[in-house]
Amino acid sequence: MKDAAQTLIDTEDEVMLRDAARGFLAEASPVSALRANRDAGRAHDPALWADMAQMGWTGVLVPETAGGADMGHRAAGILAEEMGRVLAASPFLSSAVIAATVLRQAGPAAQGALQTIAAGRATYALALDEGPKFAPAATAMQAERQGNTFRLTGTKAFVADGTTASRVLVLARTSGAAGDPEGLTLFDLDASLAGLDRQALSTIDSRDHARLVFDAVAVTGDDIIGDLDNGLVALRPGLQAGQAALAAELTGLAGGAAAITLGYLKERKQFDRTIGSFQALQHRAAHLWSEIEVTASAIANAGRVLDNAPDDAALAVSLAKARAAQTAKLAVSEAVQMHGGIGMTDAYDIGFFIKRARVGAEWLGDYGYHAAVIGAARGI
Amino acid sequence: MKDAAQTLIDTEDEVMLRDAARGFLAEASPVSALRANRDAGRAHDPALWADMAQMGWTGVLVPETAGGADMGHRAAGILAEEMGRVLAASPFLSSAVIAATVLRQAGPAAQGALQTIAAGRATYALALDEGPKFAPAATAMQAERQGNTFRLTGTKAFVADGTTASRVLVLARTSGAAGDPEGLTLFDLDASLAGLDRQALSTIDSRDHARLVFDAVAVTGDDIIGDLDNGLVALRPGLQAGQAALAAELTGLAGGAAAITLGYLKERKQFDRTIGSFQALQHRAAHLWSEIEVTASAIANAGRVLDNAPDDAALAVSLAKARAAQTAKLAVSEAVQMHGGIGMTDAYDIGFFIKRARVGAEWLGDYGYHAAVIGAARGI
Amino acid sequence: MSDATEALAAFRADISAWIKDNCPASLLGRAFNENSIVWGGRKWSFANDDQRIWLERAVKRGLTAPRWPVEFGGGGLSRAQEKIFREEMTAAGAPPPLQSFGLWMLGPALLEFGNDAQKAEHLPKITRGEIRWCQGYSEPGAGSDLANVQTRAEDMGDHWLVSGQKIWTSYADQADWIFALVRTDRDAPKHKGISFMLMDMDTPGITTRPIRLISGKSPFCETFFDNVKVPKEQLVGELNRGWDIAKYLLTHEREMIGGGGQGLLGARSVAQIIAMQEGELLADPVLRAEAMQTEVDTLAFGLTMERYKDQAEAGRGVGNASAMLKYYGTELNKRRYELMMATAGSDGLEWDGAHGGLAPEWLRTKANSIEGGTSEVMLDIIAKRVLEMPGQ
Amino acid sequence: MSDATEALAAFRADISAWIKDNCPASLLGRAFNENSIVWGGRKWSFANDDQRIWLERAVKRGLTAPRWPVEFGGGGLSRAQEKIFREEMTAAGAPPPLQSFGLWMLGPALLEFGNDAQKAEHLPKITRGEIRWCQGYSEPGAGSDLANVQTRAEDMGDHWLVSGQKIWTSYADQADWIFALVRTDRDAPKHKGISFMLMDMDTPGITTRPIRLISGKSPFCETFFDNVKVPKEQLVGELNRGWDIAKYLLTHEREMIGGGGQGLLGARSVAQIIAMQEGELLADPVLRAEAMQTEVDTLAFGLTMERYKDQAEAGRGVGNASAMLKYYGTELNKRRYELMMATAGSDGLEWDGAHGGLAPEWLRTKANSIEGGTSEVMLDIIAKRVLEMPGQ
Repeated sequence: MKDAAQTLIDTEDEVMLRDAARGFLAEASPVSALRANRDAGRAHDPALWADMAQMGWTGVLVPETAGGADMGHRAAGILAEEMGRVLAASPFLSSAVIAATVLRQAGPAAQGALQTIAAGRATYALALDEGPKFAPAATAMQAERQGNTFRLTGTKAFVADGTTASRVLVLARTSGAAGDPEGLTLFDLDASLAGLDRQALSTIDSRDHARLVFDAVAVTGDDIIGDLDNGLVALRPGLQAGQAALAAELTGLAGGAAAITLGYLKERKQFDRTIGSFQALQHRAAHLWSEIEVTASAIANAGRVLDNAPDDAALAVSLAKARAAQTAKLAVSEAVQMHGGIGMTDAYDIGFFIKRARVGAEWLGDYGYHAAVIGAARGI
Repeated sequence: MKDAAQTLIDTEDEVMLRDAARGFLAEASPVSALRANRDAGRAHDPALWADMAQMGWTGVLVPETAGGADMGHRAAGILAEEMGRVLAASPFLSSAVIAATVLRQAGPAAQGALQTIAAGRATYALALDEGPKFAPAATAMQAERQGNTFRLTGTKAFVADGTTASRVLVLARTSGAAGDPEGLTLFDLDASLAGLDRQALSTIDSRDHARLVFDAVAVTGDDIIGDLDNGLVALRPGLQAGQAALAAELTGLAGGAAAITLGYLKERKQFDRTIGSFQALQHRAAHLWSEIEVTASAIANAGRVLDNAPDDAALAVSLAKARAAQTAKLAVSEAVQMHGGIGMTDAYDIGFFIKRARVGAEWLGDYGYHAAVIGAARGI
Repeated sequence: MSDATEALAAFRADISAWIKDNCPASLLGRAFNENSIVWGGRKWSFANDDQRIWLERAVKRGLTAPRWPVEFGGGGLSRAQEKIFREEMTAAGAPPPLQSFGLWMLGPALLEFGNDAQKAEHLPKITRGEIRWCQGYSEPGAGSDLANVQTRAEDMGDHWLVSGQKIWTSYADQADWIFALVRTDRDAPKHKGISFMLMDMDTPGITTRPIRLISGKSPFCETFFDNVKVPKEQLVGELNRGWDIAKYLLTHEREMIGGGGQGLLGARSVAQIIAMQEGELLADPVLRAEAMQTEVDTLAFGLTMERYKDQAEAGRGVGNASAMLKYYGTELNKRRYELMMATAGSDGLEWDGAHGGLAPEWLRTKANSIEGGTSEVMLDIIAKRVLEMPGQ
Repeated sequence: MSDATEALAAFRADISAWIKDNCPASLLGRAFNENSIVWGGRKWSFANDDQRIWLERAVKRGLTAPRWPVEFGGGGLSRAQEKIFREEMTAAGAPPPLQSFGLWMLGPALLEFGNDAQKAEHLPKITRGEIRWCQGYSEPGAGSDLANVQTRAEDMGDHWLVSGQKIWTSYADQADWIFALVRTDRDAPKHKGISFMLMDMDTPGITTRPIRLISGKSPFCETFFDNVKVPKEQLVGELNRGWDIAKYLLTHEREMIGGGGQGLLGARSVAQIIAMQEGELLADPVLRAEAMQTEVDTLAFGLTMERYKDQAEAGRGVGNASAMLKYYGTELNKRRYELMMATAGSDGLEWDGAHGGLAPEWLRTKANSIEGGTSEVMLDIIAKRVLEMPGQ
């Protein structure tokens, strides 16, 4: 018999983790919390983040030696999925997934940073994209070298958690030209450094996104993660972990939107019938459920592959992100249409799902980006 | 008030033409005629072609001076649409549309050829594609020149009406290399010339398609249509006319398949209900009808533009062909699924629609080819 | 040239000259949108003097309602003349002097169902832009089932007493009067106990509150009726036959769509967004294929609107097939905006980013296939009335 | 290592050695398809001697029906042992020694519903490959409504008299016996008057005729019953309770899908077809995008089959969710073949062209979403039983 952690179904531990997460989030971070955050002009609730640290979620990918719970990528995906269901906003992906994965590859020097992440004392942002589309190799930002000092100059266009993070991972060019996947270097720097201007963006999902403008921000060789000129290699595991977790979030989001919609269809009456009894809507709901089921398999698989064979995860991760972006889009479209007018009102929750789905579809690579990765791997 | 021939609706003459064509074809060439042809191993029925000649359809695009009816491209499209509804098989597109359009541009020398087309005495085939996809510029077949003689050598992979036609229009290379849109020359030759081997293909639509193998087939400069090395220019009007008429045929086919299916839905009972009363099927039938309506507009437009502004017809023609291929595909998919098992049996007619739709989708450029033409024209 | 044709040519020359002479130059060739539109009414203030002048001159010649009878302030034009007028307005780049639900909806209803007193009272105020109307059909919880009217009007002898709630009353907060469906017989079958009623929004007991949409602010309101006293003469048509008027207006609305379908597709084009992005974007075959496919369908749909318009102008009605335009056009528009958002990438994720209001426009399109009859209702109409498929 | 685990390891070593020793080398690692499959039965002739030898050896050890009781020629294996046996067969590249509807369908039904005499009579002949069975469920005009059984069996005292017609009886022309649903009570409600009956195809009055499909020849037949005398003891289970058996088998069938879903996707891959074409084909962004999208969905669906299999193997049933596999897998397969045909271009339009039987395979996929429960029935099952949406 295969060990359950080798299969695509949840292990007993994972079932418990999922149940616990769902229970906690329903209480601590229902969709109304996102609304409250938005209305208060707050990207996320620090108290929620503190609770997550308490429960070990911030350290889900941090080794136990650094105070983490080291539960692995499948577990991180389960947490992200449950957060997606209720649109819980936090720096989980940026900090606990992307940064933690990057830093744990970085050897003993990064132990301290990992400890602060696990403890919830530091949060990270990843400053990568400079244009409107995810394209790491297109990075043009200059890191001009003078001895052991590097001066970063340029603009990062779209940085998730960019205004609230205490630290920033920045990919900058130390050699080569934009488009060249070599010649990039990854820096880990304090977000309050002189010369770094963080401009909050008013994004549709009401979360923290920023434009980061670097004006000769000075860092040193000690701030480099991985090797000089080889930053994409240092970043890749973190990117893949982030993509897989974001895919899980989107799948949870799709499931959450579908569940709300199904509830509405069963309750709402029109033309003297429960609208959920109309066969055309039934077939569409059944189709949506099927798409979510199929995507859930890709999510589980991405988590397993990241845990068991991380060097071969590219295909699995891109499959998860591509399917999740597409499924979430279908789920929110059907959700608003099946709700009718009420779904269009700000007073109702469905709008929040549509907005987050759109942001999640773009961040860390859109459908076409990941489909192309798969196409290339499969000879298409 | 606009002249009706400037609008996208049928003129009074066109309404009459359509009614007459539908009446005639229902009688002379119902789908059972295609079945009979197939079972007899016959690509089309010469008697039907003689009747079409009698009614002036063979000369629909031939000038009156050459014995034609000169009704124009919109009229040709209406005839093709009605033929598509019942899957009437004939060399109409190859001869009366493509060849007639090519030859009427060719000046006085082609009067005789046009007369034989209008009279139904000659039928033409267009020998163009050498690979599996429509790509005129990719033509590689050599026309080796010796004085006023050209020797054609090479293979045309997929020639509609290739075994039964009495004459063949052949595009061959007189200079340049495959991929170059220049350097091609169009020849009009007798199909029984020495060195021309016509191999019948057993295609799914049970019509006449052939592989034409040329082994140093000798023609002369008198057989050139248009100018030497400029064959694509001579061919283009004929191609566009053929594409528009094939698009019309496919739209008629979609309408025919949809009508048979709608009739079935209204009559067939299952689970003690008429299956046409199931809302999921109603919505799909309504959606299909909508797609056919939208495509019908593109068909009407292509005919009008070819009649009124033939030099600017590229976009309109590609729009018609792209939409028609897609709509026919949807129509036949829905048709077979909504019929259930019976639609899968050879004894039932729907299978013929599926097969012809597939051939029509490929011939003269598939969806992607024409969508790319539109994309290029529209800055995409 | 026939006499009729000659007369129309003369009319064209005349009206063209009139537009040129009367429409202030500052208004010509300007973008026509929510900001430049003139709605009129008691609460209205013009954005500039030229708008006021243009309205006054148009009113004088009856051109705010070209085909209405002259006695009510209309222009008394024939269908052919009206068409020429619109063509010349477009050619000159002149904006409509006045737009309103009074002109589009209530006027036609009163002309068909109103009594002489009602016509005399209300139509001139509409054509002059003095009174702005809003529409009170939908109710919370009714959705597509418009006949599910719960707002009730009780006969109190010398007046009606109206209580209930309407939703999606566009611009109710800026309107002067409302025309609404109210239930006047609670025991009759759903469609048989409804009446069509006019109410002054200033009547005590009427309050209104704007609705915020997922895309932000909106013209939609909720409107509440709390024991509103309505004079008897403000009921239009026969008692309990208001559904006939509602149906007439719904058909009228769809035929307006069928006769042109303006507004079914948003103003932005896919190519426009693509042009604003880096060239390399198009290297993504999925996005590129979707852009091509969407353009194919957009062009074909545009031709379909044209074909239906041709058909309507040829005097052959479009009828229930116009449900297809509503269905197809709104679904296509949603697809187009999804594609634009995908093309814009992170630039499109801000409320007011590099592409201006793209994000709220995109969110707003989600309502296209809901308002004015959902896509599902349109498909039902096509299935039942066009394809004559059997009931369940 | 626990005792149980140790015992399984020993079993694995044993069965692996047995396969190696007994399966003729000529059969190892060969393509397994319609041409190499062994169906057995009175009319069967082996393609070669090794097939016969392999079947005889497997029968001797009870491995044509690994989990059936030993007394009926089964192997008496546990679920875990059977799984190991299948794994080792796959590892060795050994083909199944025998396949049949008797093993897949009738056997499980008899084990559950048959009496002792029926089991003793029929099961050993199935395990030995002596009798080949076909299934008689569908009738012309019934379609998805399987309970709409018109073929009737009249009680003639000492025998049944069966008249009617079945359709889609796969391989009926090569089968020895048929198990069929027949109506034994015409007055009872639709589902309550059906019985499950076994008939020898050689009985006078039974005739069969192959059905030609749009894709060409097919294993499907029409089977006619004209006053067929059937011995009383050939009714299985209770009179008029045949629907229970039919439902049991339908669920069994779907769970087989859920437990592996073999055959839901055809053998060809999109990349395979693309590789056969010119490289420039991929320059078409529409085709390229569709190929990518189809590959994305194919991979994700493959993982879903794997996940459901994991779930089934963990002892948690898949239940009605298996309707999703049927729906999604067959619709996806149709899409894949449409794409392959588009990729193949005119090379794919011949009955037997450059891609071999691609065209008939493509046409055959159209039935995937019809046979074994239509996509519409699967969506109904998901809506009603998984999502628990209300009835109409």
